[in-house]
Amino acid sequence: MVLVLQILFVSILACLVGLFLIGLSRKVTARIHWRYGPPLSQPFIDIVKWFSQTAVSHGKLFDAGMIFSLTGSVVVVLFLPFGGICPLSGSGGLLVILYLMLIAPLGIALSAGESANPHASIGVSRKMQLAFGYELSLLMILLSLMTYYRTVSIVDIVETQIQAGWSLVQLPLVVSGLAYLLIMPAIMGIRPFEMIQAPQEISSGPMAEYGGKFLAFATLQHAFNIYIGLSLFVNLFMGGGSNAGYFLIKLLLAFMVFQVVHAVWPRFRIEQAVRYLWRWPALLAFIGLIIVWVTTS
Amino acid sequence: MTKKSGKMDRNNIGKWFKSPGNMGQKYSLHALYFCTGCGIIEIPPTITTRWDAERFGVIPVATPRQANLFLITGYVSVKTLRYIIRSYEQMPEPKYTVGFGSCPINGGMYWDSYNTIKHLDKYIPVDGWIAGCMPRPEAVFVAVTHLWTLIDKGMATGYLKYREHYAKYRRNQEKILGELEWPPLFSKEEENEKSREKVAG
Amino acid sequence: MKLEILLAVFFGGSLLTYLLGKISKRARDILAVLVLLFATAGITSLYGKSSTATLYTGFLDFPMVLSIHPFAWIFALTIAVVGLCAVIFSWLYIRKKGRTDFFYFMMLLVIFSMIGIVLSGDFLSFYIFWEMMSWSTFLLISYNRGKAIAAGMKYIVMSVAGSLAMLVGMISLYTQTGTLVFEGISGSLNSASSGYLQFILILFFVAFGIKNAIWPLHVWLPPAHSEAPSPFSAVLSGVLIKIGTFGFILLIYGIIQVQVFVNLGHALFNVRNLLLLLGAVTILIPTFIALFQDDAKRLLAWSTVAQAGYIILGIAYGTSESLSGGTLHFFNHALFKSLLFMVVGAVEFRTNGVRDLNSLGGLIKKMPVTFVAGLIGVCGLIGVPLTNGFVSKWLIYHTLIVNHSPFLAFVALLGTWGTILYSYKLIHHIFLGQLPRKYEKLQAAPVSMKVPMIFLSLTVFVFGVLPGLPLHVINLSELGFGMEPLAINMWGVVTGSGSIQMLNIATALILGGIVLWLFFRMGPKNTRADQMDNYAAGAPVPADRYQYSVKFYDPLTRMIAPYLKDIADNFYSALARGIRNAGNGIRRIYTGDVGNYALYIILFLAILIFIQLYWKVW
Amino acid sequence: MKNPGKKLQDELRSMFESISTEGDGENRMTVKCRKEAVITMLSFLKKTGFDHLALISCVDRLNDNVLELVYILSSYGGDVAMQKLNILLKTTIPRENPQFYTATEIFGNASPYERELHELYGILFRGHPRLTPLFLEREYDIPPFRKDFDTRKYVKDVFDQIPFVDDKKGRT
Repeated sequence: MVLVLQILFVSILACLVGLFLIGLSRKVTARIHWRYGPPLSQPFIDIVKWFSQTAVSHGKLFDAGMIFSLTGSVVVVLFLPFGGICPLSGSGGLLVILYLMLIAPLGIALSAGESANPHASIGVSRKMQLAFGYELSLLMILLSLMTYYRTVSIVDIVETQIQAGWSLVQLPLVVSGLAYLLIMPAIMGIRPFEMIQAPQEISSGPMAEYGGKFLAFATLQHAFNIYIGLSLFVNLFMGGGSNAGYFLIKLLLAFMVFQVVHAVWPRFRIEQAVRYLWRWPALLAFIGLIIVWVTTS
Repeated sequence: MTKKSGKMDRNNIGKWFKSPGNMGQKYSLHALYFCTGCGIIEIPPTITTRWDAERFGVIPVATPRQANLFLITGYVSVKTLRYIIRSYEQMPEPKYTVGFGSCPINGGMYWDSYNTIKHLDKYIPVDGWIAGCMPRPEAVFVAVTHLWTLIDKGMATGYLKYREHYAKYRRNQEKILGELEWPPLFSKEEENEKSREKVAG
Repeated sequence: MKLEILLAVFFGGSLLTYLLGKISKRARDILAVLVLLFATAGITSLYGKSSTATLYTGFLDFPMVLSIHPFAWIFALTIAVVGLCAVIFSWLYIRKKGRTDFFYFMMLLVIFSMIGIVLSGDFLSFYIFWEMMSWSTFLLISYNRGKAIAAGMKYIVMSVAGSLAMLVGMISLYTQTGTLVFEGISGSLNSASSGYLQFILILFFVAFGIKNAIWPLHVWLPPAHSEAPSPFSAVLSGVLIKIGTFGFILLIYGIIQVQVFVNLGHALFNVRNLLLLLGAVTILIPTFIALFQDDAKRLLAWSTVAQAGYIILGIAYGTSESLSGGTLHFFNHALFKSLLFMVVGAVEFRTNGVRDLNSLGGLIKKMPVTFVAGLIGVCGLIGVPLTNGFVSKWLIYHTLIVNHSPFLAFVALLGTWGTILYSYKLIHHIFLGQLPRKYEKLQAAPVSMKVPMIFLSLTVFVFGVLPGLPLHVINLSELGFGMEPLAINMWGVVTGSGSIQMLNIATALILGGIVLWLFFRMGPKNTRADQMDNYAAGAPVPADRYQYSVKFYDPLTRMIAPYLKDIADNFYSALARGIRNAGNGIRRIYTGDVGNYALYIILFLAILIFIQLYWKVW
Repeated sequence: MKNPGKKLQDELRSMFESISTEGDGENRMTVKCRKEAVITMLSFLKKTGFDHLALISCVDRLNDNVLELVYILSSYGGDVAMQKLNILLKTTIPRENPQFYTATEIFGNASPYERELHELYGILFRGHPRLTPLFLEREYDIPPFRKDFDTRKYVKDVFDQIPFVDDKKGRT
């Protein structure tokens, strides 16, 4: 019974945190643009509005893909430790998280493909290429972590960090931490790697044909995506927090770092993004992996 | 916010629970970024730093599917009318249109031109008008607040009127544009059944 | 059920199908399926038993031994099941094409010779069935005439080279140990020197590597797959590739015990590291090449080469978990890869012969069941949780990480992301996007094609959620090899350093899906729009031209292209040219008129005399 | 040289008969000639360096019942003096079913201008590769830019005939 409560608590809180962070990001961007910006509760208002509209659907896969992608995000959230709680820590660990993280983009790709709109297909192909770009370094970083802590499960990594201090400051892991910082905007899909939903170029990419309810689901998926990216970083590199309060503060801290970058940076083209991702972060991650491999063999 | 044009009741939680649909529509008007005519030059200053429209929840969006506010900015030429009708029909309901500037109202300074549409109201339903030959961003905000009061009173029902009298609208459109490339949005029987249920409901 | 009766029925049945075909086509189809049903039933009845039956043949009094043990059982069952589905699939597929009796006869011959290899207990019968399989595969690959014959030629040349290497290996084993039976050899091999063992390993590595399409020896596979008829390429890439895997496992775990194999030869430059390296390269390069392909079957062929790399990694790594991961991946790959080939075959059947990805699109509206089967196959290929590909890949990654070799794990994980890219390209170009007008009146796949596809998709799901079933059998086979089995339960693996329980992943995903589906049904009902009512900046949607599929990953592929010149293929064609020129040179010597030959003899004698005079050799 | 085109004017007058050229000081030179000479004049001017056809426009002279075509040429090549000079080549064609030769062989960029004149003035350019309408959606019996086209009457006939969509709230 406690497990069910934990699951409900973590998933609802993750959703609220994600939406709050989107509202905060619009507010911070506005403030940086020297204007007032929407209230912090604007994403909640948008979702209420979207649910009061009659959306247009292009077929069963169009709906099913959307639900499949949001389910993937929700389930990933259950595997990530939230402060002290990790509802489904029993099974798998980082490898399972990695594989569950690919359900969300796959779901959106399928439903966007079904909308028979080339803008959506271009957006999805950009999403796949960008994912392939940052996965190269993300995999090396996670492998260096797993070999350094000699475990696959993320809960153990958090525990060892609580005693031994943040892994960002452990000597062999600093390089990997730096590489992770460089690819973080790409994982969360925020500027300078926002070319997937570029409203000006490909009329918001996969979301070109999304109407009322689908936009609500897409925003929720984006919220979960931001939460997952941040909580993975906080859990793996910033010690994860012994209780929920610490965890949320660290989350906010990490979020502000990337939010400021998001507010002022222009948008990369997809070749520039992949070339960049395969050059500097990949180099750092590779060096990090070698260091860890040598020191702990 | 001037008293006359309706107060901003976004933080009034009671109203959120009483009619979430209306409140949601009011405080998250996503405008379709479609430059129909000369008026579009007024939209960028409206949404950027000096007259920030985002504080009212109004942001430009790329495709009609994501929009619920259609701002017809400036004069409407016969050629652009075809694209306006297509975009309007692709927007999900409830949707609101606002005629921006004097040209959509009655032709404005092009009142006697052979190539512009005089009364936009004959082809698509329009919920609100902003007078002025390229009205200023403050006028856009007045229009938005007026739209709020219309939505509150339930009078911003252009989309229902379009659904009810679709045959008339379609005939007017075909009279001006000749044969249209897309099938009628609401087929005959579906439309009657919907309007009957609307009246009954 | 005795083994020899089983094999007798197999080959008798296939011959009978050929003859019956002359009388009535309908009866032949049914008989082919009946024989295969009998085969599957017979094999399943042998579950758990491990018996050997030695039949004395007159051939140089080498005993022909047939043996069944849990390890061979899992291979045999997969071959029989995939073969059964392929034959049912080819009922309608082959009907319109000519020489259908020949096709069925060859198909059954291939399937039963593969089962023969798996059941053989000694090298002689192993070699006989091996040759039978190679030849029938060649005939089936070149079934479509035209370009297929060149592909078949390429295949048969390489597989003959492989079997010759195996023959040399067998003979040297015989001279070394005096017997050809596997138990006998493994018993008396521990006295052999490590250099000799490495020599044997290299020889057999060439033979099994060609069949298993390891990176430098994979050249025959893409043309063979894309030219072969679809039901056969389902069998070819589903199971036939894995006979090389069976050979590797038999050799490494059966004959040369795995401890011997692991620390054989020099610490760094030994056969195990060579296999691991080639396995890793086999995962990466074909995955990138598959991104470029525009022909559906060629894309799947390159994906088969890539997935074979995972199995090689699993087997060559040597721990019990990696062996079970590799074997489980073989079993899963056989299921979802043959499923994918059948999906492409069904699409090809309906659009009579269109395989080019750029001219298809939107077929989900016309062939929904085929789409669902294709989607499940692709999810299995990627390894989405709840499908069987996930469990076997997790096992392989887990051993690689825990046993401190992160670079191999990195290559394998990166291969997965490449798989996602090209498998989405496959699904998107065929089923999603805009339906061209010429396919408006396309019917769905016929029932005889839908049944095998639905069955295989169900197996992909069942073994994804309940991986315990195949893992239990693999544990039995590991016991047979004398290795300590994995701690498993019905839902997954429970090892010390990280366990995987499909139960909570499955419940989380399914419950989450239901809750979100209810959440989705809140609010007003959606209106339905067809593909023409689409956003095109206000303009009407242009028919047939509103699909983005040509050069789908162009920014990425443009970056990778310069590094992906097919080195292996150029090497072989250079080799072939060199041999042909050398051949020409020698041909000129035999001019045919006797005068020249007399001249050669005199010249030769003169040289001999000259040597004798000068160096007085004798 | 105050009147830059002096040398060019003498040259033209010597070459072609019945033309009148006069420079007006601000680097503009108008050349009037018969409609048959226009095509040869254009190719001659192009050879002497006036390789840029800026515009073809048309003036509807209703009272003397004639349509006046104006070709505006300027020069990028040639010497600096030449570059300052703009040539306005004028000719007149009758108003009833006006026809003329196309200039697309000499100046490739003439085709949109000629399509526009065809659509708005009704001038038929013989030899034009693709004389399809450029802007207008609807057909007009009198081409709209002609002076005898009464726009107010047209608006009254077409736009005002379309009824408002009457609504229960009594909006006409």
